[in-house]
Amino acid sequence: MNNIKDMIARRVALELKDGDVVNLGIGLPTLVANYVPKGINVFFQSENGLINLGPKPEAGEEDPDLTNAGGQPVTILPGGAFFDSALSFSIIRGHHVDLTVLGSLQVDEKGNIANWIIPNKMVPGMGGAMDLLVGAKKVIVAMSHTNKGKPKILKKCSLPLTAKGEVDMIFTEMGVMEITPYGIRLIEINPQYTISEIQEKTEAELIIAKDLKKMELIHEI
Amino acid sequence: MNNIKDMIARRVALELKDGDVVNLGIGLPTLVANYVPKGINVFFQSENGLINLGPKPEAGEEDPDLTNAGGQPVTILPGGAFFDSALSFSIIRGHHVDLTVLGSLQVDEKGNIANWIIPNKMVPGMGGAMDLLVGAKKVIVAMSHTNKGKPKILKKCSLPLTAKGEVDMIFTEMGVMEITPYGIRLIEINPQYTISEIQEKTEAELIIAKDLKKMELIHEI
Amino acid sequence: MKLININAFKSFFQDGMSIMVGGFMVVGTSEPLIDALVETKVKDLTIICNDAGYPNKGVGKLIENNQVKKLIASHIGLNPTAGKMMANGRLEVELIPQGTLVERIRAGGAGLGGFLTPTGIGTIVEEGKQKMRVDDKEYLLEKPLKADVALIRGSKVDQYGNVIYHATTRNFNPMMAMACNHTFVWPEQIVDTLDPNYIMTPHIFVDYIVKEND
Amino acid sequence: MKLININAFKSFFQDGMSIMVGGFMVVGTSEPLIDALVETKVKDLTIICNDAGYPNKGVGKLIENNQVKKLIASHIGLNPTAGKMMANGRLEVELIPQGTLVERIRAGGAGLGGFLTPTGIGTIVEEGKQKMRVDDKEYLLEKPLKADVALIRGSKVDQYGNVIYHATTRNFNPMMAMACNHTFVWPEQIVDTLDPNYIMTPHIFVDYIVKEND
Repeated sequence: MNNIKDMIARRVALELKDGDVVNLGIGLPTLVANYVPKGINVFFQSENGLINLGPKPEAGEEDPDLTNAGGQPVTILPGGAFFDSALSFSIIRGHHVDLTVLGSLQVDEKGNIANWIIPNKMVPGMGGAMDLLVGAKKVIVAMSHTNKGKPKILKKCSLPLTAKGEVDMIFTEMGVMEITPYGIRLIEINPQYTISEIQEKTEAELIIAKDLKKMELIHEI
Repeated sequence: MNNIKDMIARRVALELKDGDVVNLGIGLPTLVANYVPKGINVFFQSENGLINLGPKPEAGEEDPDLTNAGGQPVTILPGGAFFDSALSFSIIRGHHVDLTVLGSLQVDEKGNIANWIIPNKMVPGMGGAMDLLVGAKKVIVAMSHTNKGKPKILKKCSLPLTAKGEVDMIFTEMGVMEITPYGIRLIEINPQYTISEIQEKTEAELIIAKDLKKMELIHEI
Repeated sequence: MKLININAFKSFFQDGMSIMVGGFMVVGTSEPLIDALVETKVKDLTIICNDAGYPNKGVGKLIENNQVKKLIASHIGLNPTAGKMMANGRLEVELIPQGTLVERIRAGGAGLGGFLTPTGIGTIVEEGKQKMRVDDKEYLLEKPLKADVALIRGSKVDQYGNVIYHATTRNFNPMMAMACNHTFVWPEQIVDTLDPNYIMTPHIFVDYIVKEND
Repeated sequence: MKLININAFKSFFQDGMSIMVGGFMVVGTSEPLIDALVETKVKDLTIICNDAGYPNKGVGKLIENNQVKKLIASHIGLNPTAGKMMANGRLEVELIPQGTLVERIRAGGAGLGGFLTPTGIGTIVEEGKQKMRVDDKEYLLEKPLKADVALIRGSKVDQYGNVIYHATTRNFNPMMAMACNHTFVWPEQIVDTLDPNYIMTPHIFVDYIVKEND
């Protein structure tokens, strides 16, 4: 695997269950589609209005009318369907999306997430993220563990929230964590790091799972 | 014209304006479609999910999948469209219907209407009537002036209301009335009746229009 | 694969379930699924449907067969049996304006907590509901409606469970498919694939495609 | 007949109008209508669109040309000009969650007084909004959104004004067509008739079909 993003995406892909409806955020989360495990059939939804999102088209085969939520040319797989934004967000808010994977600026120990605005600096807007966070049955944050060495997993988010208490799991290059009522529990660790190294890069106090596992990084596709 | 219902329907049809989206209730109002004036093009909507409702199909040409809101076989005219009930009622409640014509049990001088229930006797349900009454830009009641001699145009409806203050005009075999903030104004009279005969069959006190006209009954189709 | 037969379909039902049935005066109602439900003899059902059908058609069959405890509908006028059973207390009927009914089902499927509508203001539909004034107009707060099961009739259904409805059979079907935990579709025709542009109910809302027993 | 040309289209606009523009990252946005609007030089517009487009594409052109007073959108991330103009106070931007935005537009077209959504609870989206608790869950009351004009892009439009959208060009277009006083559609292709089963925006929502000047 050629970099951290791919590594994280590979591990997240192991969370996919057969038949899942999945919405992947822009950036790192998009890479998860490249690593769907063998024998697992999932349906990718794109909030701009399609289900059964396929890979990028071959060069020269692009249809300007057919893109993903980032405006990039995509394909639609057999069995797919197009729909309008009202139905697309009915799917999202009506709990018909089993899993969403999103990047983030900050996550905290209450499962709060901040990923849509840095006041007076970067104001891209929330797009569909707030809807996905409250609507998806399971929310995974997939991101680098720190931002230039500064922790992104906090006791309390300092940036304006995208949603309150909606994050279920966090996947970084250092490990896999789940949000529990008692705080953030480290359940898998990348053997390249020690627990104390991870804690050092994490503002929130980590609960270490009794059965802490080695992070599963590689699987056959 | 062969009976009172047809006569009323003929007169109501004169209210149609070119380009109107029109929803006709079951019974007498349905007959209005037979008398659309020459040169006027209107679009009939049926709340079960179509626009450009056409006439009954020829015998043997019925499609069991294509009916009106009464469950009767109909046709769709060129330019028509089918849609689901959510869109159908978005059309109705979103003020996209220019005119609805409904029958009624009672109407009163405040424009209240009661036509969906006679407690302990007849409980057919309101169907789409409540939505049509609040949603249509113009509401016309088309009905016989009395029920077995008993007034249906009242000071105050005694039956449970279908909608409050939504009726704009009333068409009966005796005349044409409009609801005003001051009460019910008789604006056209069927010359077969005198004003006092009409008032006698009307519980609400009628305001007689200064320019009271003869009810226009006949027009070319 | 989502394909099951009528026998498997029948084994799914239990007394007391809530069931949404697509169709408008039985147009767009799947009679084979209703017939199968009659055969199960499950009872105390809550049926949500635009209307009561006719005595021997659509949900009317379930009412005749005393399987329905409560009917939630916009009208029952063409089913005199339903009217009689309501009058003598053998059938509970909740009447809801048609637009409000379909919008409540949509809200159930779309994850909304409710919506504000002027329909029913000044009528007995107001009873027990919160009234709200927004920008100087009065509205009723109507809540979402969901159910255990949806019975859908598709004119064309592909192998993935995507559905297209023909003519006026669409009516309540697409919204009900979204608002229930388990959605069964009866296909009038099964096809290999459908044009993704024209699909009216995407496959993710369909749990089972039901076909005749072999 | 609803067919007008670009010149007639341009004569319709005035300073200060509110305009909904279909499209998602300019996919499904009608560039010819935007170009015509740029030529009119009307200003102080309120633009309602999913996003800010790109600096030289979609509603981004109107922003670059200083014609927009206020933008209501769900994100502006791919248009740095919009971000800069927002920062230095030359463009008012109201950011709304995408699902809430499209649902507010739908509510505007559907005659609803608003709806309850959990989206935005616990965030600054709450500010100034009524919070309601229904069946033990918290919701925000979101109000309908309407506008003077909708600019729609149809992939296939028939002579009556019925519209079919291809692939992901549908997005906000159908809801916007319903929520505005005057809806203009730019047809990528004009056809004589369309199958009534597959029409996505019925003709009653389309006021004008716009074509090139002769």
